Amino acid sequence: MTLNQVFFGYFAFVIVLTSLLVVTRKNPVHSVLWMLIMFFHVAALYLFLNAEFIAAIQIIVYAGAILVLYVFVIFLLNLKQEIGDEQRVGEWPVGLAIALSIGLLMLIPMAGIKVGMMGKWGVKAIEDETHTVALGKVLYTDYLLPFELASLILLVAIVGAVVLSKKKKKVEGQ
Amino acid sequence: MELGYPILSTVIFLPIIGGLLLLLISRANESVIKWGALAVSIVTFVVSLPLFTNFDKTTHLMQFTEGGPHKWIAAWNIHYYVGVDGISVLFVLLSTLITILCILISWNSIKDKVKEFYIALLMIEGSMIGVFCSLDFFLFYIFWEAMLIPMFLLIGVWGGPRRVYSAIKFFLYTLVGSVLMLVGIIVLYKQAQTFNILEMMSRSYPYKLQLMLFWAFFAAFAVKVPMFPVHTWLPDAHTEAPTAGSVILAAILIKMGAYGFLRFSIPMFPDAAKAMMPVMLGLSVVAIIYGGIICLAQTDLKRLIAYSSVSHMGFVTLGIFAFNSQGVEGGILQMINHGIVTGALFLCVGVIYDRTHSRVIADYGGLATPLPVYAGFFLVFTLASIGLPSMNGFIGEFLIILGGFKASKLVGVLAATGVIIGAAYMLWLYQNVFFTEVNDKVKDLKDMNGREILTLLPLLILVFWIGVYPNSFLSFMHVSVSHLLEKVNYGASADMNLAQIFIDLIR
Amino acid sequence: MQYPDLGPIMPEIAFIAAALVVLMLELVIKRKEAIGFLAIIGIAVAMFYMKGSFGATFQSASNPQEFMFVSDGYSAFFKVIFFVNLFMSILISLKYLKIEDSLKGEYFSLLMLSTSGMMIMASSGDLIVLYLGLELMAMSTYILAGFMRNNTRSNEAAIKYFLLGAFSSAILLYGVSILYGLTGTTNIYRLAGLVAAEDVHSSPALLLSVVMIIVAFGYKVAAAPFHMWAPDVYEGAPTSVTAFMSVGPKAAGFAVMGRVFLISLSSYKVEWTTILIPVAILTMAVGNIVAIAQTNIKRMLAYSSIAHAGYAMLGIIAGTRMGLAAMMNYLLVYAFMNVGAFAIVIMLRSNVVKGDELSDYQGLAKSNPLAAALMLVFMFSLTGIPPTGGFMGKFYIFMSIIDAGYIWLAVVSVVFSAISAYFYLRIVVLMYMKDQEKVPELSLSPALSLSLIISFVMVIAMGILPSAFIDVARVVSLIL
Amino acid sequence: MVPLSWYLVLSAIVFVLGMLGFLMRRNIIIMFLSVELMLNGVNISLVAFSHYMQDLRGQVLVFMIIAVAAAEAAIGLAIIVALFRNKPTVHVDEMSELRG
Amino acid sequence: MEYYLLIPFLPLAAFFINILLGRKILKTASHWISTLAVFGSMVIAYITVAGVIKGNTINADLYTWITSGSDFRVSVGFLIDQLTAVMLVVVTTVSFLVHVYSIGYMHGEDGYYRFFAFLSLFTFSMLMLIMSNNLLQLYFGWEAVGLCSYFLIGFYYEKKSAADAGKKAFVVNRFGDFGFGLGVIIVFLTLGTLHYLPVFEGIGGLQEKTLNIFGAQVDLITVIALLLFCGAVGKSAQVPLHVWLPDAMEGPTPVSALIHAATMVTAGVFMVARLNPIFNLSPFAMAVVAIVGGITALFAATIALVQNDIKRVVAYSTVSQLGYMMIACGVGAYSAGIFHLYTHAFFKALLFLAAGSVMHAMAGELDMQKMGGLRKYLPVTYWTMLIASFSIAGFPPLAGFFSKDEILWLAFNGGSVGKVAWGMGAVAAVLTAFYSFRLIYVTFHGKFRGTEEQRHHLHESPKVMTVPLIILCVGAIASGWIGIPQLLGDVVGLHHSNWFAHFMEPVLGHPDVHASHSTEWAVMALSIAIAVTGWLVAVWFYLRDPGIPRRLAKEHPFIYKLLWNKYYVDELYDVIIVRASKGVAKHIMVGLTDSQIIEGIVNGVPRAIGWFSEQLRKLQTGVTHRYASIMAAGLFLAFVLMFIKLWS
Repeated sequence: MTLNQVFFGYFAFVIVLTSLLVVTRKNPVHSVLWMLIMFFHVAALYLFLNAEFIAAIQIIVYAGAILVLYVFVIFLLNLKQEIGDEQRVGEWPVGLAIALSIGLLMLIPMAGIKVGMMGKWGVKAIEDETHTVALGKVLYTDYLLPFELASLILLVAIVGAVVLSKKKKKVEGQ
Repeated sequence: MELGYPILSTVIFLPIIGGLLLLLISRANESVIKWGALAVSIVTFVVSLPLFTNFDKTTHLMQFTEGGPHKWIAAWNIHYYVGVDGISVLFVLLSTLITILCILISWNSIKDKVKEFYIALLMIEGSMIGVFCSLDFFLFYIFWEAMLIPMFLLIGVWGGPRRVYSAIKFFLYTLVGSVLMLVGIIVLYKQAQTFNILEMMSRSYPYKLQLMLFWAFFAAFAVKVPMFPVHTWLPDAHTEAPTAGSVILAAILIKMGAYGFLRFSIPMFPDAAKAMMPVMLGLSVVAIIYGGIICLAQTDLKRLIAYSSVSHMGFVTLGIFAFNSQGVEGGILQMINHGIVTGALFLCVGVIYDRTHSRVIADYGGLATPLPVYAGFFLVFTLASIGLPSMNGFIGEFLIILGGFKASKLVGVLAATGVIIGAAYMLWLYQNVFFTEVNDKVKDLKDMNGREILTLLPLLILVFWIGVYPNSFLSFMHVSVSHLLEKVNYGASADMNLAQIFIDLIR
Repeated sequence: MQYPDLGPIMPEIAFIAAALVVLMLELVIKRKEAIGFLAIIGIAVAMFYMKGSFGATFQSASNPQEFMFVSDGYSAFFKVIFFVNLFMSILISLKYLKIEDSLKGEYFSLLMLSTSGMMIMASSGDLIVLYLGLELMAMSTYILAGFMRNNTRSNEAAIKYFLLGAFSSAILLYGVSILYGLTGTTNIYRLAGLVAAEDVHSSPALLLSVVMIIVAFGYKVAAAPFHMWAPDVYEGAPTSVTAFMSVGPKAAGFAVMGRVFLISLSSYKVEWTTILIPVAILTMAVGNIVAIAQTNIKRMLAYSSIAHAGYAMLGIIAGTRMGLAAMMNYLLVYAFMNVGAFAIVIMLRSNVVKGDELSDYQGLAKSNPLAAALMLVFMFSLTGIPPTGGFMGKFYIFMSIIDAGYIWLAVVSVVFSAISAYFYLRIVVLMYMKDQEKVPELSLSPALSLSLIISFVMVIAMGILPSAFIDVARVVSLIL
Repeated sequence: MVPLSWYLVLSAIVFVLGMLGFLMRRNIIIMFLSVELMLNGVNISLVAFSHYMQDLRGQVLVFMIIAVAAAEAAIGLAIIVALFRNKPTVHVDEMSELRG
Repeated sequence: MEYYLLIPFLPLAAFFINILLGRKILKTASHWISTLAVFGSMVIAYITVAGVIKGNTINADLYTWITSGSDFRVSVGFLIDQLTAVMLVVVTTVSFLVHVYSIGYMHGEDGYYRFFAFLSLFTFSMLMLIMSNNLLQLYFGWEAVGLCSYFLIGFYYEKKSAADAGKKAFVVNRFGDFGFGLGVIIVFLTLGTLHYLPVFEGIGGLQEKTLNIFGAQVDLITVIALLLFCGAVGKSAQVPLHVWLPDAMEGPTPVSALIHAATMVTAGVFMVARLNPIFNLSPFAMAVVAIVGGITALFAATIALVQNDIKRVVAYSTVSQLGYMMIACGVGAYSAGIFHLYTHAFFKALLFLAAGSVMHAMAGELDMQKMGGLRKYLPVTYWTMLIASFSIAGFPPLAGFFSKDEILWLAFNGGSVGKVAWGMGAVAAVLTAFYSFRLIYVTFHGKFRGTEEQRHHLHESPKVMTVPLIILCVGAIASGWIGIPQLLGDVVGLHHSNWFAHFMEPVLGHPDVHASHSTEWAVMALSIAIAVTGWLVAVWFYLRDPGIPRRLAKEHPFIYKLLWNKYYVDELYDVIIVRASKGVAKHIMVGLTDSQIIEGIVNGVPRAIGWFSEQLRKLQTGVTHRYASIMAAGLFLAFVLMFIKLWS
């Protein structure tokens, strides 16, 4: 077993463990925190896969922005009382069974995948340009359209957030 | 043949356009609407008359055809193509005539949503005629289905107490049947690559396909006829519909099923039709007897007549599937006859229903005393329904039984029993309504007025016209029917040496 | 560095620009109806550019094979459907939102952004673009569903739609990732050749991927058993949004289904039909059968829309050019008739009457014969009775499916079609054959009337003179 | 060298755990988190594929997914906030006014 | 101009005039139209008959009635030969007399115009029947007379029994027509035509042909003959379809006289005679005809013994006499049958009209037990009726004697079947004499047993009624003289002994007689003895010792009840046909198949779908997890399906 594999084993173990904790903790705040740990480990895995930029945004965007948003909302909603309630839906065994069977069915095909054709961005090519530059090049040439679209989606998100969470207007004209 | 105007399109679309024009008339002007509808229907009838006078009886080809090469939906090779032959021409005339009578009989009885009523009626007329004229299968199907909508409304809006149930039942029953036909049509199209009926007929199809398609079409046509196990919509629909609705149902609409058999099932799937002959004959006989006997237990005037339709239409299908010229011609003539007679009977019931608002036989009795003229009319139609010689029913039934007997002795014998049963229930009905002591409820009723007499008179004349000189109608069919039978590969040779064949059959 | 040719994508650019303008102007314009009008101008502008965008792809300079965006007749046809849907939805919204006290400028820009998402989906040449278009459309629709934010039902609709939508996107992404892993590309057209390769074709992972993609698309078009959200969301969302949602995202879903299944996975047809056929049957069954028990018209129309998804799916299953044309034609008819029906539903919503219970329709023929007559036409069209467009649509679908050899499937679907008559007829029965208890006060507006006129005329026109529409659909279905 | 299949199995496990959470938990926020888990599962496989195929497309997709996830979180949380104002609960099974 | 066309069409015109104008315009003057029309056709008929006697038979088509296919062609046409001529005389004469009689009898009735209209229509139909030259037109007339009979029986339609009787007559006849119609069809199918002459020519070629009926090979001609005979059984009220005729007495008496005695009911006999070339070729069918005739003669006579209703007695006597005619046809003595038909028309019409006269006097009373001693009040009626009774009983030299004697004689000669028939006929003859005189004695002799009011009302009928009685009485006496047996020689001076048989020979042929003159004398003597016996018994029972009948009834209650209830045939039919079919209709068809089975499916499927819909609806709980789980389950199932597909 190479060192790489040992490290992978560690990260994988932590990722799975924290994932499990995320979906089982009663207190949403705890879940968010376990998730944070998981995100760091995922980012570390990305580093293994020569994807430094992705690892960075995993931490910056996911951990830094999204999760913080979650925490805000959780505090905003003040869910103290809810924590004491039953956390699983009544039919949870059904959900469990279905999810596990899907998981079982997925494992074998997933493990057996043979990758398709090779691209030109080998480790060497990326290291030559650094990952950020490489990804940037691709993003701004071939993937310009998706990139722009992503911005549009973010715009929608802004508009949506404003529209939906604005406080009730004082009734007009009365 | 040159008429100066496209006669069939005019006859189809005049009522439809007339109906649309009625939309423009204000709801308040009821009398304008009525007179307008009447005018449209009369003009349509007059316009359709050249079909009778100018028809060339010496050819089996389609006549008065229009729009042959003109494509309607090019992508699917669909044409607007109409025409009539000896089989269909009489139904067009019957439709135009019956509509006038329907408008007349509804004159005072429809008081609610008057405008919609007459529009619906004219729409039905247009689509009915369209069904009989279409030479494109797709066009045919459009008219066939389009008719459901106004008919559904006619039953459901202006009908009796259980109208909603009956209307939905009618609609679903017929829809289920016709969607299966739709699949059949498409499968046929896949084979023939055209919807042109004449071209479809000129091809031959593999036996298995024929069989499959025969049953697909059977679903649609048998429900419409209605044949035995799928007849139960008919009593409800006939009973609950307003008079005009019952008349149209009885006189025209249920003919479409039998017409469909003649126009499509038999010429397109001759082998399957021949193979299925015993089944069809069997179902027809069951319908004749079952429909007849069940009449004996009816307590509702319209329901009884409705069940009698089942029996009479059994004769029609029997004749058609006997596959000999007597049977088929008798069948066609019987369709006309049944249209006239049952239509007239429903008109008659409408006359009395307007006065009493009751359909229960027990509410009547002794009507002949206060309403002698009415009794006379009803009597004539009753007797025509029984099939008395010199009236139209006899000619049709005799030819059918003759044809049926030729096809199968047992079937002929059983069908003939229908004649006995028919006499029993119709006379029972007549007796209970018109004879015996005068019921207090009907003592002071007024006899028919001029409008009502005018409504029934044309049918009365037709009853005797067909009965005494049926040739003026039968002559339309000869060539077309013999052509049809040649197609079934049965007619021509069988007819020429019929006695010999029968003796061979006897052995 | 070469500047890419923006020609193919000009309609989208113009349209999105219009959406942004609308979003900005909302801040200054007080009369919100004017914003609706602006949105319509946006449609007109986009339509103007669409003329020049035919038959081209938007691609990067570096790799001509890696185009992201296809502007062909197929997508153009769908864009027309989206525009029709948007246009009609705007027309029916104006009065309704006023009554609901939710008339805000963002509403129109969100409708437009959602529509641009659909346009991108229809035109996507790459799974990445497809995903983003889908998300753009979906996110806007989530917001629209919850637009009446003070209404718990609207909130509930939004949350359900959102949760399940996110769930299905995750599944889609997993499918896409496997496809990517197996082939090394995400381009829809290049996938076609790669999937056909022996070792990819026989890989069980491909099955996994296809199933996941079917599930995700099935969710978007509300096909059973992934339809469960639809009735709840349709009922809870503002009625005008329901009208919008029941046509647009569905059509967009079919657009991408057509492209992905018939191009990328065309060599895998035997396998995906194995799933799609049961799904289609189940969809028709659930849609038509459960609709019978409904008492709320929006809910009933939701089930009806599920059922219609089943019919449209038959076009995909046929897998031929004809099937595709049939599906497109069907969706166009469906846009008109469904929005028309919703227009009537909206018409019944007044300050006093909620208007979405079936019993509200009682006696409509008496109090408002015209509205009843229009509803009658729409109902019969949805049932598929000639001479309405609905019939022609269904006919084409059945024709294509039979042409492809699935006669039994056609029989099954016509039977369901007959069953559907039962609940559509119920509306007609209520309108025409029941006595009225209260006189429903209709909220008419010129815009609403216009939308009704358009849908009525189109439904009839497509029934009587379908040739033009069919020919277009046939021509543009040339992608195969 | 770590084989690709390890990453893929890991991604599948994370994905399924996310699904598990989604199907079992009644708290909306945790359901959101579960979706994020599922997306992370997808991301792991995409980055792994990308690496092993020496192709950046997968990473572009991951980039997009992260952006969309952010947007999704914003909208989703906004919806929750709006909902919570009208009905103070985060339990999704209590939101079943619409049914049948 | 074919003047003979006026014979049927004059009455038809009268019918139309009366039915259209009678109610509002003609009213009580309606009889003029009809009577004149019938008189006109009678005159023309006589002229035509004179022509026939000279040998000018007519066979001409008027127009083609029905064509179908290349082979089916039937015309409306007329055949006037010797047989038709006899019928013409009978029909027009009796019809005319009845018309005249009805003027008095029906005076003041509601629907006076209607009565005459239908009487004219009947005359028309009957004439069409006898003048037809093909089977289908015969069938037309056949049904049309039935129809008129229906109307006229139900003339007093407000009385339920009258309406019922009319319906019964029609429906029972339909049973017969059922067979008749099938017979016509088989004739067409085997011979390709329905016109008499070609049929008669072609029928010979069918000998030895058989028909396969459920596997059994049956002689074709026998089948045809028997089916055609079914019609005759119905129309001529032969056992077992005789039940309608006694009930038909609900109609006005002139109708009974015309339709149910003289003309329509004899149509069956006419038809068998007309189609004799067919029957002649089937000995079996002939035997059936003879035996049915014999049974009918005997059966009806026994019933007539105990009936009290004056018209019913006469009606049963009619049935019985029709049986005689059938016996004649069955033994091949068609001309004898027709001869009896012809004489019977006179004396039976007379009996009915006289009975009508009695009723007229008794204000509608029909029960003989309430009459008695009417002789002095109704002398004309009494005497004419008495003569008619002697005639029917077969007293020489009255008309009935010759015709009946000829039948019995020829039956006696007709082989073993004929012998049996003769036996039955002879017994029936005794009974005939007995009940005929019973009628006379109970009605006209003894004391009046009616109410005081009735006695007050008793009076002889007006001239318009009695004159026809007298004319018919002349017929009852003298009409037989044209057929005096050869044995007695040419008594009347017609240049031919048994002129009638000679006249009919071209059409009907004549049976071979091999017996000696002495046998014939013996049989004739026996006939007379029989008649006298019957008469004497009646005299003894009803004039000498009126207690006997009641004692007999007491001693043999079973037989009495059986006869009184007409052998329970009506009740039997009621159970096995009327009730059974109504029961089937009500309980099985309406109650089970239609409402339960077919409607069960028709309504059950939607109901099942509705139920299913409700169940599926419950799946939609509104809980998001449920939806997600179902989605995921769908995903899972799709996987499984795919894998199964892949590895199968």
